Amino acid sequence: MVKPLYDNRLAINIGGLKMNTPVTTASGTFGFGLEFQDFLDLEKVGAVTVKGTTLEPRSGNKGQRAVETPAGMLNCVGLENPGSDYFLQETLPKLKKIAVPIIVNIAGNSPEEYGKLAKKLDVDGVDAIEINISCPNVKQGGLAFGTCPDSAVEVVKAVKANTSKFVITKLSPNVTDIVEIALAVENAGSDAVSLINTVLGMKIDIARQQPVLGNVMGGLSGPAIRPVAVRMVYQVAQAVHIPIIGMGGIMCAADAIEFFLAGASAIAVGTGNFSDPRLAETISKGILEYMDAHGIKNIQEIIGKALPNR
Amino acid sequence: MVKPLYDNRLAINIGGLKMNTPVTTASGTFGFGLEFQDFLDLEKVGAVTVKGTTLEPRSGNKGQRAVETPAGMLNCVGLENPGSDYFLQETLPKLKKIAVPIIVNIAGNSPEEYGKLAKKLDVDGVDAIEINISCPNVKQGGLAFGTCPDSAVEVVKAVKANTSKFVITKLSPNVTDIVEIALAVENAGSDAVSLINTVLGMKIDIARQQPVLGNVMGGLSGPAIRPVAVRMVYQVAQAVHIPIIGMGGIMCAADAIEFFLAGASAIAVGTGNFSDPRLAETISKGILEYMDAHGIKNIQEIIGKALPNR
Amino acid sequence: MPKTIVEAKVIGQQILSKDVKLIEVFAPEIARTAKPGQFVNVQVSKQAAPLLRRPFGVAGIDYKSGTFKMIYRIMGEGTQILAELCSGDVISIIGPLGHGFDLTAKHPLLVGGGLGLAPLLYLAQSFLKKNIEVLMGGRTASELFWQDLFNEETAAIHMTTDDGSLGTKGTVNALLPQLLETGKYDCVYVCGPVPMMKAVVKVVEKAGLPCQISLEKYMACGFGACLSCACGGVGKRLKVCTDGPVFWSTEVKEW
Amino acid sequence: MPKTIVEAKVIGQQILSKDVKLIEVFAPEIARTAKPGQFVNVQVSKQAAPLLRRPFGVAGIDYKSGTFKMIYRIMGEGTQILAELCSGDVISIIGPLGHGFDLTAKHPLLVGGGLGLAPLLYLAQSFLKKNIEVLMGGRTASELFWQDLFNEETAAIHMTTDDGSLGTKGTVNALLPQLLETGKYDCVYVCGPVPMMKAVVKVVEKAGLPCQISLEKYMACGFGACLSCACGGVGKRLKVCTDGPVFWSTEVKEW
Ligand SMILES: Cc1cc2nc3c(=O)[nH]c(=O)nc-3n(C[C@H](O)[C@H](O)[C@H](O)COP(=O)(O)OP(=O)(O)OC[C@H]3O[C@@H](n4cnc5c(N)ncnc54)[C@H](O)[C@@H]3O)c2cc1C
Ligand SMILES: Cc1cc2nc3c(=O)[nH]c(=O)nc-3n(C[C@H](O)[C@H](O)[C@H](O)COP(=O)(O)OP(=O)(O)OC[C@H]3O[C@@H](n4cnc5c(N)ncnc54)[C@H](O)[C@@H]3O)c2cc1C
Ligand SMILES: Cc1cc2nc3c(=O)[nH]c(=O)nc-3n(C[C@H](O)[C@H](O)[C@H](O)COP(=O)(O)O)c2cc1C
Ligand SMILES: Cc1cc2nc3c(=O)[nH]c(=O)nc-3n(C[C@H](O)[C@H](O)[C@H](O)COP(=O)(O)O)c2cc1C
Ligand code: FES
Ligand code: FES
Repeated sequence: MVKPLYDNRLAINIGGLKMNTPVTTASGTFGFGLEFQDFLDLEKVGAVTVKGTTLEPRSGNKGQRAVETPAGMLNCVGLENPGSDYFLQETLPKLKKIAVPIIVNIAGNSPEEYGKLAKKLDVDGVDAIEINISCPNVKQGGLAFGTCPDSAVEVVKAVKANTSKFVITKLSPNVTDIVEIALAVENAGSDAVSLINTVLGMKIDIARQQPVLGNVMGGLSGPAIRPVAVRMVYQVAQAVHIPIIGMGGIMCAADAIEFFLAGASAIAVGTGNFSDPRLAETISKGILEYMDAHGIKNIQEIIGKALPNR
Repeated sequence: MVKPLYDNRLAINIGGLKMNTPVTTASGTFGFGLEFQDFLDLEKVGAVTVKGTTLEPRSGNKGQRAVETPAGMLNCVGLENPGSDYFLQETLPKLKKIAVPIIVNIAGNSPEEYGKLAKKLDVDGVDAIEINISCPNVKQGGLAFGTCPDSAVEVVKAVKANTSKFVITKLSPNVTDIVEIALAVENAGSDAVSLINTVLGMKIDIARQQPVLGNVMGGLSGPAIRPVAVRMVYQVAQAVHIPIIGMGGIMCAADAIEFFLAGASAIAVGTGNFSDPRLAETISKGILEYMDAHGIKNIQEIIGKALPNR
Repeated sequence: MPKTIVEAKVIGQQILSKDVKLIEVFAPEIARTAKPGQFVNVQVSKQAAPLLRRPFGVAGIDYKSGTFKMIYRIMGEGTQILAELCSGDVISIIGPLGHGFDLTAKHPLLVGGGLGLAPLLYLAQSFLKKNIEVLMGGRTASELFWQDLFNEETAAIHMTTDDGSLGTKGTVNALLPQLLETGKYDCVYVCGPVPMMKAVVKVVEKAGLPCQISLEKYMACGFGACLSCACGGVGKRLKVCTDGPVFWSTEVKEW
Repeated sequence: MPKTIVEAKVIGQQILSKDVKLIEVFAPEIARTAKPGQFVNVQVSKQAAPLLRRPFGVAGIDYKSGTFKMIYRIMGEGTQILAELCSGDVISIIGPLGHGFDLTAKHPLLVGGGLGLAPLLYLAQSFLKKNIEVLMGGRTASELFWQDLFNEETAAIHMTTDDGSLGTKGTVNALLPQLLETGKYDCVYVCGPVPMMKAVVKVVEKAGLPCQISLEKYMACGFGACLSCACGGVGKRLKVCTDGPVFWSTEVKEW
């Protein structure tokens, strides 16, 4: 149960998923939420999206896993997570105590595995499933599912067939035409799309003359990719009819507002959490200030306002 | 005729195109070279790649054409240029006086137009043609040619059939698989590839609630995209056998060296020229210092050194 | 007058109003060559962000000491960083850039609003005090702190404010026609927001006087390399950074 | 001991060697709760680049004045910006982070090299001076400026240098076995480059003494959210930032 906060002007309901504020947190950048309790009131976050979860535990990639780049960072964590059993037994009970929607980000090696995982997570306390078909840091599956409409559709169908929850499909920016993939997953029954996941990149250590990251390539996130993310939200918003959760380099309320204007119904704070773990809360407040200054009564008023013919 | 500089340790010959240093300038960021004469000695640049040239004059896009983003910038200049006749009559004679290879970047609306332009430019004083099939800022052609292997091949064939010059094909990063395009243009006879062109992005003005750029979307360049550029050079270098000219966010010698290690035989300085118009020259000096510190006798020694199995 | 890149030492800063500051820097190469109307491009950070330089008009020079002044409004990140610089700090500046004002007028009238008054201040310095007058417009009295700066350089200061709190109520055009009717002036120089400049040019051209305008377009390079500042001229394309920023009102078609 | 984000005021900086500085900041919330071995995460810039905070060990606290110290080497962009801060400047710091050293030892030996000596300095502060000894290694004499800092806190300082310019010639392991043979110590704490720590752990474990190590991994968050610092522990995965940075040598498998 979610008690209203932020004087209701930020409250949104995206296809049944109700949130006090459209400011959520991006998977893999907010741990399981609990790591942030010293810094902010979790109930002031729209929804907590937890770290990518897989059927079995995964220990992720070896070697250096992160490195800073200009206005961004690369990571190749590689979906390290304690697996779905641990999540259900140890983590979920703790998360249930927080009155905020929980979105579980899932990844698998085959459509069947995604389906199996969705079924397992179809339990009380989980409010939505976010299908990660766009992780650049795992060898099998991952990004591959997200760059081809047909395989994306297969994964979405497998998940939808196995869950009663709200299903969000997370799209990869590493494609020629993100609109094509968005339309495909909408047709396959996805209830929403979230974008963007990280952009594939790499850095080379010129002293060692070798790639910096243990996994050679990694996912680029942070403000550096924000223009790409805004562009993709703007493109997808003109094509699909399901809600969009926008993310990519959001560091302040002004950045978040760009995504709303581009057509996102909600946004997620990712890498920004590392620089300022209170950021999600600060952004909600900043959005309210912007609404005051511009005479906006409800956040809905600005969603998609920068799109052509609006 | 090019007289040797930089004690020859930086001299390269990529498939017949000889340069004193592998540090060139990126099209559209160095004007016609002449704008930089107050700042540096043009003969200390490996090659000057001029602004994208089209058959007829173009006035480019209306409205705001550039805007800064975190560690980068967006532009939608839209290939403004005085056209090929003006270039041949007015600009080329001036460029001929500079003893440095001239690469002419060309763009067209159809393979036939690219061919026609290539034929017109098959004159003394032009050392190479760079085919721009990746401009995100024009409505017809531009990016479209660069995102589909078949149309890229058509353009390359049309150019090759009409020129005796060294032909470089400039690749777009806005694709799912850049290796596929690189292999296609290699097969079509391209003598080299250059990458990356700008990444499609956009910015929204939250005060006006409208896109900042006159053309809505623009091309993202600068340090923000460097990790993407290095990754793509690293991927393409493992697939093709023709030389690679690497570019994207190079701001100092260390950045340039990342591209050599990733497999580029030459590099180009782009947006960095705006922050420091002397940059191309400074980078050559910095590379020599790195070579001294690491006991490298010739730049060839480090090309591709970070690639697997080298 | 070649363009140079200098490492300029900050001499000092002065607060002119809530969000406007004056900065003086030591850069003899620029101070000794910059003409009124020219501008410089300032690197505000050595980090990757902010990436681009920020352009500012030259607001005055001191030939002897080799220093020059810029007057700037704190708008965003770049000017905020600039505002925090202290005497002794060093910043990289490219200049002088662009073409300046025509200086052949005998009895010029300078018309400006907002930060457009900054380059006009240096322009005023370059004429004989007794021959030059300025007309400045602002929203309210506090925006016209400029009078103290122009007092020393001009024979007369005419003022308008939107709210009538100082000088004539209205825009500069509430006063301009009657000033022009005196027949005193042989050239008008205008710099300010685009709508103001357009309105002024209309009146001046109607009065049959020559008029120079100083344009501002978003600039990525400032020295002619990127074409982000291009605009349509009469019979040819213009780059504001190299062909301007100062133009005759009849030279530019689309601005 | 909740983690907090504080806007800390710089009290002052001190140059310790060519590229090492000591910075003292006023941050009572952190100074009054940080244990030896814990670290803080410092924001070096408000701009988009450098983006991430930089982690530093707490090198000493002053409970009364509410200040604490960090000792850092200028490595790159972030530490360069840090080095340019002046007294009065304000920086955002998150802390205290991670778990500190075990403080139950009676006769500890501290073994350190390079900047690993920074957290050991605060650890030394926390034991009785007469009971504690330190063994420090460096490439050459000038790297062991640390002796002045440890003099006040420890009963004895043992030194090694690779070139023999100060103390025993060789690495710390050239001296460690004979120190351990004395049987004086009941626990060894080591912090420094990984190869050094691995070598020390081997000798200490062989001597049958408990050993604590302090690990350094590239950290994007520092508080357990990103998994960039994860490593393999015995029977479970560990995060260096929250489960460490201090571990018993027997707890970590892959480092
Ligand atoms: C030739 C020229 C002369 C100028 N002279 C002055 C002057 O004397 N005094 C003064 O206060 N301002 C002047 N400006 C405007 C000044 O350059 C901008 O206010 C400044 O760059 C804002 O930087 P920022 O980082 O604080 O703001 P940002 O956050 O970057 O932007 C704030 C606003 O400033 C505009 N702006 C930002 N960068 C530029 C740029 N490179 N070129 C043009 N506009 C930009 C943006 O479009 C935006 O509307 C001049 C501009 C030009 C083109
Ligand atoms: C828990 C912990 C405690 C530390 N304590 C100290 C200390 O007390 N004194 C000290 O001088 N240094 C300490 N370091 C190392 C210090 O964080 C880095 O030297 C610093 O971040 C370099 O920043 P830079 O921008 O100057 O260099 P960069 O140019 O960013 O990098 C230079 C080098 O530092 C490493 N580095 C950069 N950022 C980080 C990071 N976020 N985490 C780990 N390594 C990084 C890079 O891998 C690179 O090899 C500690 C690191 C950790 C993880
Ligand atoms: C360290 C790290 C780990 C991430 N892990 C995941 C993940 O497990 N699943 C997922 O869908 N996205 C993951 N992401 C991507 C983010 O959720 C987000 O889509 C991306 O970082 C862009 O947003 P940002 O620029 O605000 O960080 C991760 C990102 C980072 C930086
Ligand atoms: C203002 C601007 C104009 C450009 N014009 C062209 C062009 O005409 N033709 C072309 O092939 N690339 C053009 N580019 C792309 C650059 O040549 C280069 O590929 C890209 O900017 C990446 O390099 P950088 O990050 O170093 O700028 C342009 C880039 C900028 C910033
Ligand atoms: S600002 Fe680059 S050409 Fe004018
Ligand atoms: S640094 Fe982020 S989890 Fe340890």
